Amino acid sequence: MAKINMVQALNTTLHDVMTEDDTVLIMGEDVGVNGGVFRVTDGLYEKFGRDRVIDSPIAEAGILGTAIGMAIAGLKPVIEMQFSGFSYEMMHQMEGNASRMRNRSRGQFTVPLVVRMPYGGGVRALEHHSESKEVFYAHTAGVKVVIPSSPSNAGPLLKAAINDPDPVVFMEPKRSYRSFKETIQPGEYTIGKAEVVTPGEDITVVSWGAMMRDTLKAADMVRSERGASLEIIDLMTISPMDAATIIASVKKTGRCVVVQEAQQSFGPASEIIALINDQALMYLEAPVKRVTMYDVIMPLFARELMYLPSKEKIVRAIQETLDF
Amino acid sequence: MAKINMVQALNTTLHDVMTEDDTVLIMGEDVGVNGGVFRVTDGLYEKFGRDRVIDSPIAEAGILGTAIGMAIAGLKPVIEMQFSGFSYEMMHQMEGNASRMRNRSRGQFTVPLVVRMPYGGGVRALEHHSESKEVFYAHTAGVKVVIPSSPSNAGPLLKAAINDPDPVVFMEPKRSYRSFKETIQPGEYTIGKAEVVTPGEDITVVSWGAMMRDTLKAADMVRSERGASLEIIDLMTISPMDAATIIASVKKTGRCVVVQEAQQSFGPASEIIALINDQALMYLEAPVKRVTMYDVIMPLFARELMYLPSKEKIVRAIQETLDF
Amino acid sequence: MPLDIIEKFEISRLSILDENGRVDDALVPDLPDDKLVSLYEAMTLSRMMDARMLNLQRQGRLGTLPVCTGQEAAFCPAVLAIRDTDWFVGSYRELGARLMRGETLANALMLFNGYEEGNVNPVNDRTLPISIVLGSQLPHAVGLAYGSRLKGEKDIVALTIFGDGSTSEGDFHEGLNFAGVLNAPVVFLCQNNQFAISTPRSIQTRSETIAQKALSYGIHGIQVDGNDALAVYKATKEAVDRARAGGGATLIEAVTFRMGMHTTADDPTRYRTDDTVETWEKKDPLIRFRKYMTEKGIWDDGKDADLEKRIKADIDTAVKEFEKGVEAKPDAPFDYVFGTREAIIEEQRARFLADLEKEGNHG
Amino acid sequence: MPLDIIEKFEISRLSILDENGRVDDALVPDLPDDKLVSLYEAMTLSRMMDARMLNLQRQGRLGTLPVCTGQEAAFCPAVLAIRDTDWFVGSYRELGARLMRGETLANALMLFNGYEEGNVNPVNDRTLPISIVLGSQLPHAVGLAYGSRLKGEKDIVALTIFGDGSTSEGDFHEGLNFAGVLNAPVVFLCQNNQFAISTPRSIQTRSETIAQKALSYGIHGIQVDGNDALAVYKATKEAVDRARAGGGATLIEAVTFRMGMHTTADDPTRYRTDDTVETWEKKDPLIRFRKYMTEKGIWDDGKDADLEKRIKADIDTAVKEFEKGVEAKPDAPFDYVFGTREAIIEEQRARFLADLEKEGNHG
Ligand SMILES: Cc1ncc(C[n+]2csc(CCOP(=O)(O)OP(=O)(O)O)c2C)c(N)n1
Ligand SMILES: Cc1ncc(C[n+]2csc(CCOP(=O)(O)OP(=O)(O)O)c2C)c(N)n1
Ligand SMILES: [Mg+2]
Ligand SMILES: [Mg+2]
Repeated sequence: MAKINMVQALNTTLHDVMTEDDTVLIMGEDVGVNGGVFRVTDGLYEKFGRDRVIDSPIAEAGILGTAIGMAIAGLKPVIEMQFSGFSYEMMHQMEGNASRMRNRSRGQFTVPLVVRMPYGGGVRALEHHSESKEVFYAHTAGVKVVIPSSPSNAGPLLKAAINDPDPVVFMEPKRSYRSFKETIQPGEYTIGKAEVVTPGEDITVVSWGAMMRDTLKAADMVRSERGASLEIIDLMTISPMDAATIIASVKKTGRCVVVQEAQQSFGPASEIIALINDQALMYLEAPVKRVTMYDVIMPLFARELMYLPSKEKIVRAIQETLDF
Repeated sequence: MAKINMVQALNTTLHDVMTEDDTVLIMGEDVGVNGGVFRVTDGLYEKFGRDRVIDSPIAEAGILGTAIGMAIAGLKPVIEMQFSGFSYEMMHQMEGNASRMRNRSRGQFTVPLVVRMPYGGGVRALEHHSESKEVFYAHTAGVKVVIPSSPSNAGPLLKAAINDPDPVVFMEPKRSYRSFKETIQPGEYTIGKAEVVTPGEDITVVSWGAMMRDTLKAADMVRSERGASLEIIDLMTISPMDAATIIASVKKTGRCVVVQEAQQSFGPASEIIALINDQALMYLEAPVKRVTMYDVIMPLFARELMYLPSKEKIVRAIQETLDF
Repeated sequence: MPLDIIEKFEISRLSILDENGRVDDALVPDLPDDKLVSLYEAMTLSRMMDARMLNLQRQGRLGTLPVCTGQEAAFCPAVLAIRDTDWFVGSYRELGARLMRGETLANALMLFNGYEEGNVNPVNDRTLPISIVLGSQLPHAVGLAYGSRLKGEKDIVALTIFGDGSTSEGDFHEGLNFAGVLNAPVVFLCQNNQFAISTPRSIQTRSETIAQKALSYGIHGIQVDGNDALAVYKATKEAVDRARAGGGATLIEAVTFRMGMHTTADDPTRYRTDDTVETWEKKDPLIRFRKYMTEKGIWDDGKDADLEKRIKADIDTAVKEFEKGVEAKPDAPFDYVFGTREAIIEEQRARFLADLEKEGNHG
Repeated sequence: MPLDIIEKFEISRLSILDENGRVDDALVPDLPDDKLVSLYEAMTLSRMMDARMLNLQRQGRLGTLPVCTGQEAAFCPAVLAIRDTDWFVGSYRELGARLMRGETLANALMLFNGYEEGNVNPVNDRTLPISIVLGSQLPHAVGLAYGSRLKGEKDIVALTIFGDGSTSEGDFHEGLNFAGVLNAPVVFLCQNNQFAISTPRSIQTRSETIAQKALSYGIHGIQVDGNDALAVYKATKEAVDRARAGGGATLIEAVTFRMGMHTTADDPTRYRTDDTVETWEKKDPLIRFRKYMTEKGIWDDGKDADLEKRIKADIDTAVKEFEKGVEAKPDAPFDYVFGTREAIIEEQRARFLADLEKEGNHG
């Protein structure tokens, strides 16, 4: 089977799902004729027409707000925020309505929709095009937050998100869109389940999204350098978080490093540490180490690589935690 | 000196600051003629006129966006979000502009403004009027998040926020607006500093906002029940967080409980636990306990008190942590 | 290449029934007598239930409450102009409209006593719960209308209601613009009751009318006397029929007045004078409609007395039922976070229930 | 009480200089020859720098870049109509306007090479950095204009520029509404270049013009030929003078065309045809303005050649300077999070610098 990149995986999945299920609908800025600025929705407009693939006005709250209505009417909208940095415009529709309609109506109305958004740095972009704010959505009860890391898991996770009964924020690490290809490994991917990518005994390393690549490379380096046995976990669902998988691993290894692209403070790593504190503190042989972006405004591309977690930083964090 | 409640403290401070500094300006929904729905801005319109006390259209992003311009022009806008639950409408102006202008312009333009917003539950309000989402702003680099807990600290903290060179989200625990009065204790309150309210040896209890009241009551109960020595910390600034004060205390006591009104996952308590993990893990004699709201949509008032942290829950958390 | 006029626009105002019950025969919509009567009954029920709930609130038996007395003609006739299968997307100040859509009196009481359960409409599943985030329900209406069409229900429309102040929100702009470009069958009904809490219409926006805001979106716009039930019905019916026929969306500005407080937490004396209120008392929508029906010979004081008696009895029954209290499941909030069972939620539910045992119900 | 027409509106379109360089004498603004020349020079500089930057980007020496060739007449004359002490609140597609405000060529290059330092205008402190969050700068302009007034600078106005697609954002609506109710001295200049990336104006909004959106806010609105420098100047000048005099805000729709790609990441062939582009080539704003000046006898091919030579030299110098690279402080981002020194930031800075030592600069 041919190797494909993440964009192709997502695009194929959308083609398949829209063919199977005619309640699925695409809406967003430049998702139609243009196929999306990253081409994730390429070819859908031609195949499914303008009624199901809608080039919307530039209005993020309008896009989500309208999609909420469509979802209540029985459709499954898959909307795109052109970049996650322009998704804050719809925060009030997400926190105020999408996340609450099921609770507000005691289940009479539900909002099964997917909000796709490319996020994260490392692509030499302009301001607002490189942030990682998954916490905004993860801290919103009633919303699920899913982040794929590879061509193999991107498709199945997107499909699961589309078939999920709840609003799902599906954040796509744009840095991984085309940076590598895979022959798709058929795998079971469920929302709410993290994946133990490689089992190990000495230390647990948790990451997600674009950081998985550097994490895996760093892990290889540490393995070859000192023959340590590392357990690598791909979180994949940020919320609701799969505490069980993380806790089981940390109870086994007693050491943990979390690699997060978001700024340090109030990031997902803090929640992971809090869960470990709750359920596995006494198993810890070293503090859990966070490798993160700093609490600064994400720098423009001339400086961004100095600020993003790097392979080297991850290696050092793992070494230090092993040596603690 | 007469006892006053938090609303009076805030109102007096605004009167004083606007008298001293004619660059201070008030803007928001119903803040003028009506004096604000909680009367925090009462009397300002009459005293300072409609040019400096602006009854705005209902448009939260417009309010912050316009205030950003005013701040760049050299004013110090103190804007009000009528309820924090309607502040998400301006999230994009906060994350996209207010927090970034200093960095974007390399200091050429700055945005010294205060966004006041009543927040939190316990006042039998309608939907959207009882949430605690301080994390949204705390996870935004370039923004400071301040939360007073009493008539005594509300005034000085608001004044500090107004004189601060950066955008400050000033979240007012509406449950504490009128629930108790104090003769104002003159005290030094600086943004970025937590306060050790009562020093102690056996356990550290950290809280902020409306939860401080129940925390202090709970502490008294535990003290009288078992004569334990509790160190109570009022965080006051959520971001940038005063790690030093918390860490020093936990190193001393070895035990910690954090009381947070926000939902459990991805809340400020998680960040506090992460900081303790980073800097004081080996001093911990028990897991840090979180007392929080659950990861549900904040219930309407018939159920809200069952869901908010209660005196009883806090007492149990302290007892369990002491007994661990 | 001079300075050319390239566009011309006009905004009209419709009023049919004046304060003295006189009508413009040329404009009177053809509504059968029984419809006129049921409309009057609906408006009266709204008025009486509003008063009763206010009363209960003042006794501390309900929480913060919005009141809608004086605005009945702005919303009740609009519901008469749509079908049960159409979407109703309201705000929070159209009690009578919700009751016409099948909401029970008991539900209304339950909701304002702090139970989400009160939001569930027992008979109509195309009536959305009250919406409090101003303007945010407008795009929902657009999506509902578009969505039903795409699902093959070609003749469904959506009616959404909101206030004058809500027109300042970005969501108003984005919602109406989407309706325009999607040619969505939506009727946007603005209750311009002159105030947004304390903020008068005059400083909410500088446009002369709300209706003219339709011009920004290439949709239809009209202003109507919002205390004139016949005008509101006619304007809404025309907009609904046009939308159903594929003619696109309409913005209707119904000019009315909030006779009471914004909510029970509000003190209107802080921002408006008694004589303003008095001038509007003369414009009362029920009085003029009753006069009209009496003129027409289909109504009289006897019927009126009977109606009030009947409604009072219904409300009394509902209040009694309400006062029995609800069998509310304490942990219901955990049931409605997600449509799937999630470990982290169930773990918290267990902790919640254990805590409840220990502490007993705080509610 | 009939169906009364209560409001009438008109929208006009201004054009003065046609594609062949002929003008409507009645409408020609009185600009001294030297101003006409400097305007032409500014538009030419914009055009040539735009081309050079695109060229550098294609060589991988700049990052993602928006281009503005073809739109020079929509923004350069507007800057000519305001004062250095007025506020300029732009977007990202008005290079020539920024250069007129004193931005250096080197800065422009630095910014698009990924350095925030390029945003600092060395001579004018009332020119805001480029704004990328669509529509979000409009309320800023309102606040700046209102703020300067309140601070006692009674004759300051603000000019803000944005695109046709940005008018769909809630911030457009809220910004213009605030300008209306605050009677703020702001000129809202919309560059309607027919596309928002791939989205044509026709499906961005259903209104016939962008100009008519002014009617929603009780402010002035006018459409102008955006490739006609004289019309844009005249319309802006009138709006600026009116705003300065306390007459409130104006929305100007400048109808123009983006000759190039949206940004260097965009492929316009996916969504528009060559002949559309060709019809607009005939409308080129520089050609017609040069014809006009030549007609007037204040310009000729010699002058044109000299100008191009001079500009090319300036750009070459700037590029050389740029290629020396910047002395950029790696930890600068830590300097601009807050205006105060915060322990948590300084602790992270120390860690950052230590890491940098170990790894060396990734940039
Ligand atoms: C987005 C948002 N901002 C603020 C509020 C607070 N609020 C509730 S009602 C109200 C006034 C609404 O006025 P209007 O739209 O005219 O409706 P009315 O209450 O007059 O029926 C305000 C400001 C809110 N509910 N939602
Ligand atoms: C709030 C927001 N949403 C989306 C984007 C992504 N984006 C950048 S430019 C653009 C098109 C803007 O079109 P228009 O306003 O017409 O300006 P133009 O680029 O044509 O000059 C979009 C959608 C953004 N920058 N900001
Ligand atoms: Mg109103
Ligand atoms: Mg455009």
